[in-house]
Amino acid sequence: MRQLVPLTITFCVGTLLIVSVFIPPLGDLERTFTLWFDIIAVFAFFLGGGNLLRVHINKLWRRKKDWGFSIVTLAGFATMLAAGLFKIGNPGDIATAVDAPGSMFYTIFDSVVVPLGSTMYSLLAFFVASASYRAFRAKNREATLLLLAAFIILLGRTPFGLMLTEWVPDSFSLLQIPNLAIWIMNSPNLAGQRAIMIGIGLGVVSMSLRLILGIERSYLGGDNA
Amino acid sequence: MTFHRGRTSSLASGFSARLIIVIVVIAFLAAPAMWSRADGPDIVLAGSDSALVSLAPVTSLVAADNTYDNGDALRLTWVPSIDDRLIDSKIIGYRVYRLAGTGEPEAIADLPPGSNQYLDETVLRDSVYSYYVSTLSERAEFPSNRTAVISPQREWINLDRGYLFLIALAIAGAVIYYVTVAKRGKKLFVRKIAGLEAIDDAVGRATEMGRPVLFIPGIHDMDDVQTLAALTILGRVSRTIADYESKIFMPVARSLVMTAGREVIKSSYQAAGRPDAYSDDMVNYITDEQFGYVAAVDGIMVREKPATVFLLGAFFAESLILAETGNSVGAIQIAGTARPAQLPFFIAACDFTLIGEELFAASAYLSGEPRQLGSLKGQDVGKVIAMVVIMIGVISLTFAEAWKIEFMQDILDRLSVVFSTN
Amino acid sequence: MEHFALWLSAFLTLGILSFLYKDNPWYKLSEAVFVGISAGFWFVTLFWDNLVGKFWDGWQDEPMLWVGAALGFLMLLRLVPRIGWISRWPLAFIVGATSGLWLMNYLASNIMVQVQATIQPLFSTSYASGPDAGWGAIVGSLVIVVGTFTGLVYFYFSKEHKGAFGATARVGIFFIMITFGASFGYTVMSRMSLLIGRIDFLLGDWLGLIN
Amino acid sequence: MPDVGVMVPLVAIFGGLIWLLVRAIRGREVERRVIFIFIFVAVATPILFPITFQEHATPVVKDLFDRIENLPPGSTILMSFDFDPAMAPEVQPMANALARHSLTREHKIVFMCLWATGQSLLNTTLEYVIKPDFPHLVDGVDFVNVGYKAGNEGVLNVIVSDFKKMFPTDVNGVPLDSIEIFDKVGSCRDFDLILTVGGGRPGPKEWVLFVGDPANVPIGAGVAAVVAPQLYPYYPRQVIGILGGIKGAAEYESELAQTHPRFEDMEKPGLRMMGPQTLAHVVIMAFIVIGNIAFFRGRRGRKTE
Repeated sequence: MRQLVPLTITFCVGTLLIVSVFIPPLGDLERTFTLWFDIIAVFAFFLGGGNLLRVHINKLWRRKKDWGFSIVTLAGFATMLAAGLFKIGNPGDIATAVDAPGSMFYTIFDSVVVPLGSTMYSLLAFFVASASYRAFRAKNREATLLLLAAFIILLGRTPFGLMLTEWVPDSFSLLQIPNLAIWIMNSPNLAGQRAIMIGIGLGVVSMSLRLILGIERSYLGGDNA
Repeated sequence: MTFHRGRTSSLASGFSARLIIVIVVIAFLAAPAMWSRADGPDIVLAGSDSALVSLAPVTSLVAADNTYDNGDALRLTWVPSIDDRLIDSKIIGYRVYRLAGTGEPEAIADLPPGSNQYLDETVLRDSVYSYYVSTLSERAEFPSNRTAVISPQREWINLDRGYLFLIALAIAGAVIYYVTVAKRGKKLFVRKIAGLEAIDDAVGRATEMGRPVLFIPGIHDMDDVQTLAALTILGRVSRTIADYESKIFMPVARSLVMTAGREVIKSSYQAAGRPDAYSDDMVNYITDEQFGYVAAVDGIMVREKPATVFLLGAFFAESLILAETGNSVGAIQIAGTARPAQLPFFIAACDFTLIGEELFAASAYLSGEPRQLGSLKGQDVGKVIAMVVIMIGVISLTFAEAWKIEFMQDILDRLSVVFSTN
Repeated sequence: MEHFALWLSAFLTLGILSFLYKDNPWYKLSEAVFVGISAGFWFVTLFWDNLVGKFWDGWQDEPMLWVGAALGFLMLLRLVPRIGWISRWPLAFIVGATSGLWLMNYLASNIMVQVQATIQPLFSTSYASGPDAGWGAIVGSLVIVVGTFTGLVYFYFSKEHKGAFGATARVGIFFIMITFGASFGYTVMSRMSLLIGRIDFLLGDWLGLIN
Repeated sequence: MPDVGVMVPLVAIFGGLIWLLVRAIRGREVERRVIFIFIFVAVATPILFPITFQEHATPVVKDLFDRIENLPPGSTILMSFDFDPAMAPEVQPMANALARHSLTREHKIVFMCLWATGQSLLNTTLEYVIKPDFPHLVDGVDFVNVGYKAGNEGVLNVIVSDFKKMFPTDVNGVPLDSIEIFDKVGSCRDFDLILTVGGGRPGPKEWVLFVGDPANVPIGAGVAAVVAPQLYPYYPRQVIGILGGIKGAAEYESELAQTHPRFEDMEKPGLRMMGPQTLAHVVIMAFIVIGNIAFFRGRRGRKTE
């Protein structure tokens, strides 16, 4: 019973959405269900946010390792809630958008979340370098192809690519590294992308069917729970 | 549960697969006859005289039901004013008027010169309307004849999507067919997938080292199929973890995923007969913010030093940040995503990577259950269909272009109709 | 105030960068700030956009939204241990909706569009211009067709990769590897510009070393 | 003439690389923090002490340049700013170079945005590029800013047949009907060229699908490096030229400076950023080579053990 109801819900909702593609009167269903999803997500946040509070208050209470940082997290969370829900410092009244420029909410976002986010993002530059050092090694044929393709593209994006191969006659201009780089992007790269994308499409169709038909129920605790 | 991986194959299943393909291909090529329709009104050039002072109105104005909708649109077509074809035309545009029932005319749209159609999506089903279109000059309007009254019709089936339906039926049908075949006890072969074979060892390693397993289900919410795929795999992985008595930790970026993840792990622990070992603390919500989440997970990685890291689901720029940090703490990493742009980073920094389709196949493969393996076989039929269509298309297009062979062009036209998506 | 925001930004930026050396209190502080503030930010955003914007302002026109709210409420029943299992119902709804929705979407956009895009002539007179004109274009279109075809063979699950089939699959994985190498190489470039942006901020906006 | 400030870090980088190479030949691996330091120095040095490289326009860039160069003076160009501040370091240099080039050829430009965040970046271009470089040009006569309209592809769908329906006035509230440029322009069909600068969605791809193809207007694109590969299939038929990433911007800037000497001394952020970019690329390539040497040495060492 505890599995039957969820499985039935999944089956009905999934089938309805598939069928709605072919039946115009059901065309609005997708939008309705998406709205429902958005609303459910807010309710879920009460659980998520509650969990965040619980974890950090617990850490603080028990004086676990690094409990001091929990104070910072809790303070940040509370400040943002207060600033946003009561629209502190918003130009105009409560009716203006919560993220109107000039509001406390917007200012904190702009001077804390934005720089932190883009710095975290910029760490990629370092990790790209360390990953290339380690991963691009001619261990076998596959790895060698990976290495060669990456190397040619990298060369093609620097002035050296042209310098190295400027002597190649124009009738073989494809072999000039910048052109070769573009060719690799447009042909073999595109082919691989296509195969991956078609495969993904089939994988999604098959997995969705398994879920809708209730064959796949590992997320409900497997077959005998 | 029995495992049939890597052993049996069968002649009969190969034959029926081929049969399905032949039938499907024939169906595609033959089907258009079944619902070919004549589109649009006949185009008749209006022979009205082009006066110098006044502008000619539009002609052949027809209001028709917009097909395959819920009865909420009407389509107008007309032949533009003959004056519209002059080089220094005095026409500045057209104005569409609508009369609802017996009411007053109401201007509903202004259109630029050269327009010859309009889709009115503001109508109600079961109401009647008629229309006329005025040709506009700087100073005056020159109305056309009114259309007959019409009311929008609701269609119950979208015949425009007939081919989409056929293709869906073919692929989904193949999946369901093999699921039933497998259910009847026929053994199906599925090849080894290295990344999935490694899961047991990876979890075992965590147990031996006494360190936790870290499971990252991507940064998208439950409305992404990749997250669902990650959760189905979580079901299998957490079952193994429960059996091995390892520890699992799963920080998430969405509250819904937290709830779902807890449900999955809890059920797995129950199924493994160790409900007491489960705790809600295994799954924690961090923050919805992409890089805030990444900052926290990076911190968890260097502090907890997990022995095994799973990175399965929807990943974006953070893929490499997470994978490199995991690598730096010496974890075995098994990654998988359906985002082609992020796969190279996982290939570079992880021990095993599930490439696209393998991510979605993983749970079925791990279950080893016949019906699930059957669905993988069904997927392969989809691949065969794709390959056959590509072959036929490429050959006919090449011949049609190079040697102008009409028959090939026909095949091609048919294929492009079949595979057009709207 | 603006001065304070600038210094705060710089302080947090350096805190995150310090992680590259090793985990340390400065990073932990930046992380704690980031997590707390961004979680609050998202809750507030969800609250105004979804709960107020989509539900509260919309239910008069669309009473069906109450079903969504009811499902959301069932989610909260997790907090009551005895009937917590009811929270599986909204989850089941979400699983069904996501599966149904994406099944058709992927079928159309990933399978049909990609298959159709692969259908191109192996050689044609129209390859007269562009960076890959001439024989590059001919080889190129051949490569696209062969690569897509063999790539699909690689993903084939229900046949052992042996013999001619295995060789084809191996060609397929070669193409996939070239794809990965190329995307990786290409992405390096835009990743660098992010770092350039941050260093520009530190050296220019903050320290004023760049004129 | 490179000064001491540049030479010291450069010598340090290349000296360091050679030292690591020697270590690699002996079969030693490099710790990742060492790689991080190299990347940081390689990026920071050219930012502090600008190093520029010579750039030649590749055909994809040259095609767009030639189109703007060869349009008869007085042609009308639509330019759309479809990006946000995060993307700006990469694509704003392109927008600036394209605007400079068009105005110096005496074309009329209509500026617009499909992204709300594009407005402030568009203002930056107007304020810091057009005002100082073309003080004689008049807003509303030589160029018009019609601003932003919400609706993404929907906006494109409308302006492809009727521009003024979506944008009845410019940002200052002046009706477009009273602006001379729009005497000739009723819809997107009437522009001689459309330039889109961006990289997300909506972006160049949507411009091609919703405007370029149906209205048969040439489109030129300036895009972030990550998106450029997705655009190549449209070149040269649907998109007449593409500036991809900082390199695309740098190529355009050097082509512009060569053809129009008055721009030789202008600020060239694309070329300036190519310095750190190139140096970082060189460092990464060097590490790939070093990594492979270390790997083969290490493998041989293991075999003999």
